[in-house]
Amino acid sequence: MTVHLPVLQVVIPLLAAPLCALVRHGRIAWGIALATSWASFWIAVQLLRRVQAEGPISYALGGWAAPIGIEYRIDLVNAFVLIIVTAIGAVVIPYALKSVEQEIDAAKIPLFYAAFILCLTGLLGITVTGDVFNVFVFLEVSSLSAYALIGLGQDRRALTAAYQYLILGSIGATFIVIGIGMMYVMTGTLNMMDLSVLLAELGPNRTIAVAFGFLTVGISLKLALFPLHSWLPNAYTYAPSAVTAFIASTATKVAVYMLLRFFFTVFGWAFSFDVMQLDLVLLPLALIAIFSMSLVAIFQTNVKRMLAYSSVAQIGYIILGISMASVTGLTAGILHLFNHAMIKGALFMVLGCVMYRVGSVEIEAMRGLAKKMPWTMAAFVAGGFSLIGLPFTVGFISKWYLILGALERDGWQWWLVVGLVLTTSLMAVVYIWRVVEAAYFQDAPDEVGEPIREAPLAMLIPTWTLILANFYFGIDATFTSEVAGSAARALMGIAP
Amino acid sequence: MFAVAAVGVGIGMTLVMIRALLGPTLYDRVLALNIFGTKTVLLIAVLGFLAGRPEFLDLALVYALINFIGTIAVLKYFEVGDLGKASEIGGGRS
Amino acid sequence: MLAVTALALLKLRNLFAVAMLAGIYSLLSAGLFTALDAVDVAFTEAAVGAGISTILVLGTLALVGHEQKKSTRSSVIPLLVVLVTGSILVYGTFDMPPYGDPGNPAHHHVAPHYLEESAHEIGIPNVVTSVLASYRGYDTMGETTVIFTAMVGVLLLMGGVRKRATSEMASGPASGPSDQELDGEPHQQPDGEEDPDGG
Amino acid sequence: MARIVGLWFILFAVWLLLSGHWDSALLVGFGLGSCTLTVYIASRMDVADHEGVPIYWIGRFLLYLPWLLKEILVANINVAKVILSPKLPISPIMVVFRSTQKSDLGRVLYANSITLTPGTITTGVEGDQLEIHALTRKDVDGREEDEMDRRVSIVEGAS
Amino acid sequence: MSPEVIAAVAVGLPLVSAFAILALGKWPNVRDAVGIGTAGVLFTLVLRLVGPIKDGLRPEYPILEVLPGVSLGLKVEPLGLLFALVASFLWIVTALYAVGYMRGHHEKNQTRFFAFFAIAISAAMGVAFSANLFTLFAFYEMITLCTFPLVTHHGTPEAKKAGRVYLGILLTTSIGFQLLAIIWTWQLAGTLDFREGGILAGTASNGVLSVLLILFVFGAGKAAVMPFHRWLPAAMVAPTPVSALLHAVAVVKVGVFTILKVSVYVFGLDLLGTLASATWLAWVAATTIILGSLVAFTKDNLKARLAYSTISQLSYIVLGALLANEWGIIGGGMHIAMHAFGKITLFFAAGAVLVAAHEKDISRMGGLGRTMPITFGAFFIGSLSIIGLPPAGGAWSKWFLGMGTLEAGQIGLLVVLMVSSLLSLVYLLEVPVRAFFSAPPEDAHRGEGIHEAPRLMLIAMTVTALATLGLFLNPGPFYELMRLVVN
Amino acid sequence: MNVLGLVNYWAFIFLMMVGFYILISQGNLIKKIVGLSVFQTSVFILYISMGKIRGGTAPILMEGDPVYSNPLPHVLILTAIVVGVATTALGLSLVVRIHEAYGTVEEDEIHDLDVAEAE
Amino acid sequence: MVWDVLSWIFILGGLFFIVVGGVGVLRFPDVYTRLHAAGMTDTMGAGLVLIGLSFQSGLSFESGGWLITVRLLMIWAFLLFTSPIATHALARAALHGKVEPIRGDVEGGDS
Amino acid sequence: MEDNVILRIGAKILIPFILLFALYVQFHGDYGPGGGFQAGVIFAAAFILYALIFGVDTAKRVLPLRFVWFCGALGVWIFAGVGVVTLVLGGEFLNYNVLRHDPEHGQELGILLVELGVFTTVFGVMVAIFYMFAARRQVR
Repeated sequence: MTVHLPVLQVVIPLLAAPLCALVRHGRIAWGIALATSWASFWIAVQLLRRVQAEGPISYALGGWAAPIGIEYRIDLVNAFVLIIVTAIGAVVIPYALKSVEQEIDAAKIPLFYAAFILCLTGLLGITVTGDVFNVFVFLEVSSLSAYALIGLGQDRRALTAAYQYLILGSIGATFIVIGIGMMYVMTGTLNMMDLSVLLAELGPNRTIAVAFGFLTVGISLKLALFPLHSWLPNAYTYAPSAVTAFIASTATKVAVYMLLRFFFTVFGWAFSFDVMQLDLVLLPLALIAIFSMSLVAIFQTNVKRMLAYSSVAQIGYIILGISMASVTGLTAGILHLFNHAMIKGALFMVLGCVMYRVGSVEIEAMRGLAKKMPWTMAAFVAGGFSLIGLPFTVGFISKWYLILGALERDGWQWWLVVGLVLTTSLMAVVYIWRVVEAAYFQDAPDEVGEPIREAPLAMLIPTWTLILANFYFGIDATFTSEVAGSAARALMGIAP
Repeated sequence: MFAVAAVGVGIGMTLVMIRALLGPTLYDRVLALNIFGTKTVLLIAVLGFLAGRPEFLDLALVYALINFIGTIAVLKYFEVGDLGKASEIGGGRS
Repeated sequence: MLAVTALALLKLRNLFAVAMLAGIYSLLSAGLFTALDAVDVAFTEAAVGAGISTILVLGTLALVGHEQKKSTRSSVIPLLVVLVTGSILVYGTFDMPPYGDPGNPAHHHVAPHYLEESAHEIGIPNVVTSVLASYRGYDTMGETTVIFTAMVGVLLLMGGVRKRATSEMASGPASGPSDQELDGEPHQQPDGEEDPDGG
Repeated sequence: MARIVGLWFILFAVWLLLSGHWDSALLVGFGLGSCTLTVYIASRMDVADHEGVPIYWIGRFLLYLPWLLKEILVANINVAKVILSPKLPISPIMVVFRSTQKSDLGRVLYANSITLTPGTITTGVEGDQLEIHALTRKDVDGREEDEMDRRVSIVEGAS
Repeated sequence: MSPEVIAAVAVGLPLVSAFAILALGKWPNVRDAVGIGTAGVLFTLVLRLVGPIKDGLRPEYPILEVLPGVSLGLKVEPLGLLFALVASFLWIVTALYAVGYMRGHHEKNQTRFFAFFAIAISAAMGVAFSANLFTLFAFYEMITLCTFPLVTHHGTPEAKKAGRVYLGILLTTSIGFQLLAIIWTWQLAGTLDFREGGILAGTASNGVLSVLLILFVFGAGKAAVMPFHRWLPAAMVAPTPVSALLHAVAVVKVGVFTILKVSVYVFGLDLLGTLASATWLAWVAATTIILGSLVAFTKDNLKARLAYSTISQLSYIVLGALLANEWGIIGGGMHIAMHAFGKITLFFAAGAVLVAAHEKDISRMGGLGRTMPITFGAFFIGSLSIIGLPPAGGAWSKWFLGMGTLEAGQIGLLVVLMVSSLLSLVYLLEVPVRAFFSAPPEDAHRGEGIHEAPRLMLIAMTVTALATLGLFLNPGPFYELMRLVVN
Repeated sequence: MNVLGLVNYWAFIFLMMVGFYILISQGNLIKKIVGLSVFQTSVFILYISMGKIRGGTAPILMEGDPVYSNPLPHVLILTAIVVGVATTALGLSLVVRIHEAYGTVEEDEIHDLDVAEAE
Repeated sequence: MVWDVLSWIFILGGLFFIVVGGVGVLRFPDVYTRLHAAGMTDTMGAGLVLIGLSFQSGLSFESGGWLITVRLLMIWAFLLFTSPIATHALARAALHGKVEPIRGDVEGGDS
Repeated sequence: MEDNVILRIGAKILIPFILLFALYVQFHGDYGPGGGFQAGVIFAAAFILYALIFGVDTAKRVLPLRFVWFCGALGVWIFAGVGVVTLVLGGEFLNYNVLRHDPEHGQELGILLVELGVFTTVFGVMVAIFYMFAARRQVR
């Protein structure tokens, strides 16, 4: 059966989702979702080990060889992304139990988990596939479920947020379809490996250039690259806590993966950066994103929204790494994929805990919370350290590689990059510290009703799992950095 | 010769199209949509012959069908402002 | 004709008329699909675009009213975006193989395999079906999942289901659905939409 | 029960006509299954009653049809004349008829026949009252309608 | 225990004791006993390292590899050992003092306070024994973060504001400059290990390395080189033991220690001497020395005056490092110790005044010397050390620093040192003079309530004051360690 | 030189852009959805036109040796249409919910309401 | 050949009705009268074209041509069946929507 | 709307034929245009027509929401289930060749089954979505 692991990775959640939708009790659905997510994680680990041992895995779906049928192709890059997605899934689902029971109508909980699992399915599907159109199909699976999940938030603005996301996401998807169509018309294939060969043979071509542009814009919409990020803050802010934790740490990551896949595998490094001069576009955007969004984050009063803006900035870091177009830069980007997933997953889970007990994530409402929810707030501080990029946290590792990548390049603009990365780390200090101060050094508002207690263990344990992962992979980053490094080399076409 | 037929149907479609654009009432547009559906059925049938593919006729049948259901839905919408209610047609709204 | 419809869609402010024209647009494009040999696509577009979509839009209109208010927003920026996008696309077509050209590379790489081999590999005449269900069957599974996802999404957003099932038993056919079918959350605001009846 | 069986056979005939693959046992088998399923759903929906499956009328209806087609042709030509005449000589009018059919089904057949002949449209059916919109006054002078009423009543027969 | 293990234990032990303190929060006596006991054990452990180091051993204790080529590790070398000795010894004293102070002052959250206190020492040990820049940076940041709750201990708006300044400047400089410098070093040299003779020589042009040096010097924000000194006076809102810890032991010394260590082991004295920016920075340090002294003059609040004094004194050490010659390094290294002992005495005394007489302002201390002779006596001795007058230890370090300036041919800097010493003479000695010889202020209601501070505080003060004197008589151990550094 | 062969594409691109314009310029949520479907439909037409071969016929195998149009775009578009309708359904259900929550489906008014609530 | 000619007569006749129906839809003054014109297209227009085509099917497709004829007739039957229902529905909807039918003699259309 | 005799009787007569036609499209997808998706939509359209004329509640008695919901899920299972069966039988996922001894028949069977899956899902989903829209009241 191990031969079939690539497809089982997607099919197991896909089979579980209808089951979730049909059961009548939230807890049963949760159990199914839990089993599914852990199974997925296990498979992802197996896959990564196999890829490390044996090199890329190819799996022909339906038994049809590559360009004829759809191929699943797993190399280090997507094996790594699979780990990220499934790991977050495996942590968020145990966490979701309590939070969802509070935030979602009991009758809808089975459907909620179905949508959740579908979202997971879609993300995994995007990640493993080696076929460009298949990417689109699974992109829609994940997006549609994400729209619905976001729309479930308690605030009515969740609905408008979901709607906005739907419109922009659909525009993005349609752009991707246009891009795929143009590539298809020039080559006649949809398989990524095949495309990369044929596109290279084709040479410079205006149609391909436009296809490239449309894919870039489409995917950028999905990954909320500045200035196409307008859907993200609202969506993250108003979605149910567990959904925010999951989507914030996976959906945009997978979109970045798509970007990598298209830039490096399909179009090839040379085309993307030499012909299209992609770095000239991405670099300024990434820099503006990093700076302006960090600045905006400072002035938010809703902590979820603050972190959402911070996410846009962090995506800027990832794109910055990619736009360096060097092994180090790419390593930084891929590493930050992983690291940011850990950081934001953990932080949003903390906010979920706060939401669960306090009912609000406004800074005002978090005053004096450290006394009442010490473990939760400690987790926030720890996650905040990671976001700032202090040593022994994953955030530090990312910053390390990013700055290293920038230092390797010549030119004044790279000094700007270095300066900006450092400056924005400090801006992260500012916005994290606003929360910390409120929680630790301000008196709690007068309580009405039941006193606020520490979040339930069912939520704390997953949260702390991620926090500890933040530290573990910050202290011993050899594993992640080696995987990311070889993945980067593989993408750049340099033999590891 | 089938091409002539297709063009003829096309002319008819254009005329109806103008009506759809002019309005003036909503019902004129619904009417236009309805006729349009019928003409599409014909057009597809003719196109099928033009291409020498009889399979197209299934398509025509589907069109006729869907078109009908669409019109009924429109009526229902006007009738009760709601697609779900079991309504009473003669008695006006309750 | 498609263009006229599309432009009219842009101008019309009566959403009901928009729905009707969208239906016409769909019918026209389905006709075009037929002319372009895409029978299966035309079939689907007919069933979906003219049928389901129109009914869904009507269902929505029934719930929200059908007059669009005048918008004060500037239309310069969207126009600019559209013009830029359009010109980029047009630019992109310059290296595209001409329309209908049999020499188009797309027709020589994978597609011939389908056309030539499916007869004995799959054994059914409709190549679209063989590609859909077998060669690219996995895509179709994804597609099935997408619609399933849509159902889950709509069910999540539009209704709580268990209570509805019980009210189903209770309410007779003539009384219509009880108003207290679970709607997810209490209705918050009265609203000032006019009667949905047209005039 | 007879209606159910009748419906089944009608459906199966339609299936065979649509399918054309009579040699494929598989498809015919599917046909059998499909018809059965359809009939099951129809009976569940309660649409396979005397109104939904008027099997006893078929014979008489087939006799009525040619006459109806002739009427349609004539009416079409009349309306075409109206449309093409430059003055557009129309005088729209709404009138109410009383029909003589005994059953709803009969009245529906009558009403639809009226609608099918251009120049007249049934706009409402209330009991045995038919509300009719006519393009010109002479379209509803009564003669043809009476004839049609009579013939439809024959189709309705004694069932 | 082998030296390697001792080094590791020295870092780990306070950390463990921090958790023990947290766990024992309900039993204050046991808790404080654990704290003081740990301090004692730690000092003996560090003391046991002196022998091996003098024998030429350089024990290394790799912990783990964080990134390929970037690892966390400990390595004991003379400079670090010197710092560790000072820090661990003063921790004992500070711990004693703090117990007295906290109890005498009835502070809240004592458990939290002592726990973070212990973590800070652990981090200071880590910095002292760091084997490479990454380890140093990691522990450096750890100190910043774990002293933050100490600074904002009172939780008042004022304390929070000070905390913001504290954190803001320290993180800005460390992340903004130091981290950048470290990554840059890695990029240039391919390693971050501290090696004798430095690792940067020949890796880049002098211009680039000059910039790098600037980054390192300003990056060590804890060294309070102007214009990054604002945090230090701000942090004066903290309880006095914290100020003692910040200004004498952990925080500021970590800053200057970093600069020393970078100068010696990353740049190497030979390379450093050729860098244009070294001279330039030396003058920045000199400016800081003078300005710090001048500002100290204007402060009436005793702790603020001491803070500016510290700013001034720290730059002595920075200056010593940047002179890039043996005497400068030796003087700088010894000044770490000398200043630590002197300044901690001063702070202890200031705290004692606060606890016993509730006075902060110098102008209101007239006459206190009569009721609190031990306190002000200790203050006097500490002042002598800071000024650099015999019979206090500070004389030695200033002497060596002066030699350094001469060797570097920078007479101007020597003048700066002299002027500064004169200034400090005035602003420091004003306090005991006023206390012993002035009349109390008129509005002061000094009844019988005023007497000497709690005994633990007095003991601590006395010990450090005596140590200061002792160091004048026998500066040998520190001198020998510093000799090992420059050879 | 091959401009004539491209005119078709341009026509479809024009349609796409009209749909796109509706989508991004209109403030009415329902109309946006309609615009989206027009946009998508036009993209589908573009796709299908890429698969067309002059003189070709529908890719349903028959006797003789005719030229068939490329079936692959058809398959892709079938999937895309389905995806499109799924999106439409979900979007419309969101619109209904938004109307229930806000009492309007105009973007501007919703914005005003949100701002009013925030204050 | 005879069939061919006959089929073309039918088809052209059907086209005639379709176009005239279209003109009628344009010329008639209100929605009710336009319904009459619409009815023309549905019944005669479509019918004649479909019958015409069904004559062709016997010619165009050797085998199973009659099945196609049947199918065409089914389409027509379907149209004949649904057309009055749809027309009726529309008229009712318009009445329900308070669109007053124009009565009496009317000269010209308003188009 | 069932009070309207014309519509009621029209619908009663039409619906069986629509259903049959949908099934025809389903099973002849191999030979002509059509297939699971189109058939599912048409099949659903018949129910939608029924619901339009006789009311959603009547329609729900014939076809409960829970049932169409189940159909939506069932179809996905059928499709993916075929894939899993092929896995178990030793082929790749969705490699129908292994379903029967003879690849061609295997393909035929496989396609039939997956089309059935698509049909079931589409039918269920469309009806379910329609129910959702239709059963809601306008908020006033």
